[in-house]
Amino acid sequence: MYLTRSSISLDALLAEVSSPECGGTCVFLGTVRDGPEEHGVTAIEYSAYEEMVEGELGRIVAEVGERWAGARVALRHRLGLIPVGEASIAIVTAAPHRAQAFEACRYVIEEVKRRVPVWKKELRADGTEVWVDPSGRPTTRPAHV
Amino acid sequence: MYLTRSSISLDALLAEVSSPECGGTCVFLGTVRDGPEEHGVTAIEYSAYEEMVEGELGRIVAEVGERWAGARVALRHRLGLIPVGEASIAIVTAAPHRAQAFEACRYVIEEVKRRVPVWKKELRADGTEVWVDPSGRPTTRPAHV
Amino acid sequence: MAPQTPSGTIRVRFFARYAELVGRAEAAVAVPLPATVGDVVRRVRDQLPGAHDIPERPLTAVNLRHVKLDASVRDGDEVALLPPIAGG
Amino acid sequence: MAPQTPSGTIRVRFFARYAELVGRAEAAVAVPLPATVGDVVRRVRDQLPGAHDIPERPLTAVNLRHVKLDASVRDGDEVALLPPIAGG
Repeated sequence: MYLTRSSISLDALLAEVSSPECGGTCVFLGTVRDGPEEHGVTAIEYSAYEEMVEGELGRIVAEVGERWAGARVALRHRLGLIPVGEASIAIVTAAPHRAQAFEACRYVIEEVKRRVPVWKKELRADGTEVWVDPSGRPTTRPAHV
Repeated sequence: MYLTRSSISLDALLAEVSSPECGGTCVFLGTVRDGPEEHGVTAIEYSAYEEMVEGELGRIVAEVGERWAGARVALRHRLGLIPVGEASIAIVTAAPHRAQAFEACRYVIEEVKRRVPVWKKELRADGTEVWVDPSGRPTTRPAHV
Repeated sequence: MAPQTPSGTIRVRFFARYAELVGRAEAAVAVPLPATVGDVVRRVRDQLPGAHDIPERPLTAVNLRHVKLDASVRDGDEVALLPPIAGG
Repeated sequence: MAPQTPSGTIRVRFFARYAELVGRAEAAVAVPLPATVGDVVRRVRDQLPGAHDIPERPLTAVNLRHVKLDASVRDGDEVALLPPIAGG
């Protein structure tokens, strides 16, 4: 079960991958942002094709095991309403050496962004709601091909 | 103060870099390892040229700020006797976007390994103590040039 | 007499903005077989109110895996129309 | 009469394995000036018991910064002899 509707516990994920043979651990946390590129975002509503997310994340985790021998992975993706500053995703990779841990962690987040069917709608301080497209730009109108 | 002789609190470091403008956070944890390349390591004794460590880490942190605009860094290096499985170093970087966070985190650990005067002595289950050289191989004899 | 064309029923699922456009999360769509995912998308866009604003070539999945539009579908398959992915 | 050569006193610090070799953490070393870090290292290796097992060209720092052996030293400087770095 990679999906949750609660706050993500990083400590629990770290414990999942901990091993005396792993000297390097890398973490990626994606958090809801309200920066200059946003426009008064107060929270993001995350939704997903949940059954497919579980399958796709399982395949990504298996790929890490094939590409980086000895690497261990734990991750959670949060759904529902997530306030600014809280994590929507946490990925933890541990490996005998640091290069493997970094590469595996980066691989997981890049594949998540590419393949895992999750969507987000920005809730803004002015009351508007906007679907976010992968480049980070909002799409208020249908994107005709 | 980047050096500590106590367990490193990852939560405290995460809080140091947390910002609504940062959507990506990357963590590296280096932990004491007892893997197949080691020989029954029970702990590692870390020592340092402490005044120089503080200066060198401060310079590395400043370099991150110059190379990745908007990136934030927090880190601790632990000294003293550290048991297998516990962290000797924790680095947290946060940035508006994930690529910056990953690159900054990797930069810090690589520079630490290259420039920061810290040494470690492996304590083994058989009672022997061995200085570790940077390639990870023990040096029991002086390394004549 | 020509043999009757076999027909399949596809469960089509909509997510995020596409679900808002059609005002529903799923639909049962009948297609003559053999058929591709592209055929299913065309039926959906032609027949379902609001669905014409879904792109002609959306991301699609069959039975929980990403596929291209030329992938074939069988009776009982689940086809999902996926807006641009924005997770993580 | 030739002018007397000025002399400087350098605080030399030893760490980790090097400190074990010389059995101490620091020493005061007098060198004729001008002098380089390499001159200080040579004095240390020649004069201090156990120091000959320190490499001829160790990593060195002056006043808390990495330097090469041709860096100059001044009276009162702190020169550190650093075994191969193994932190992180």
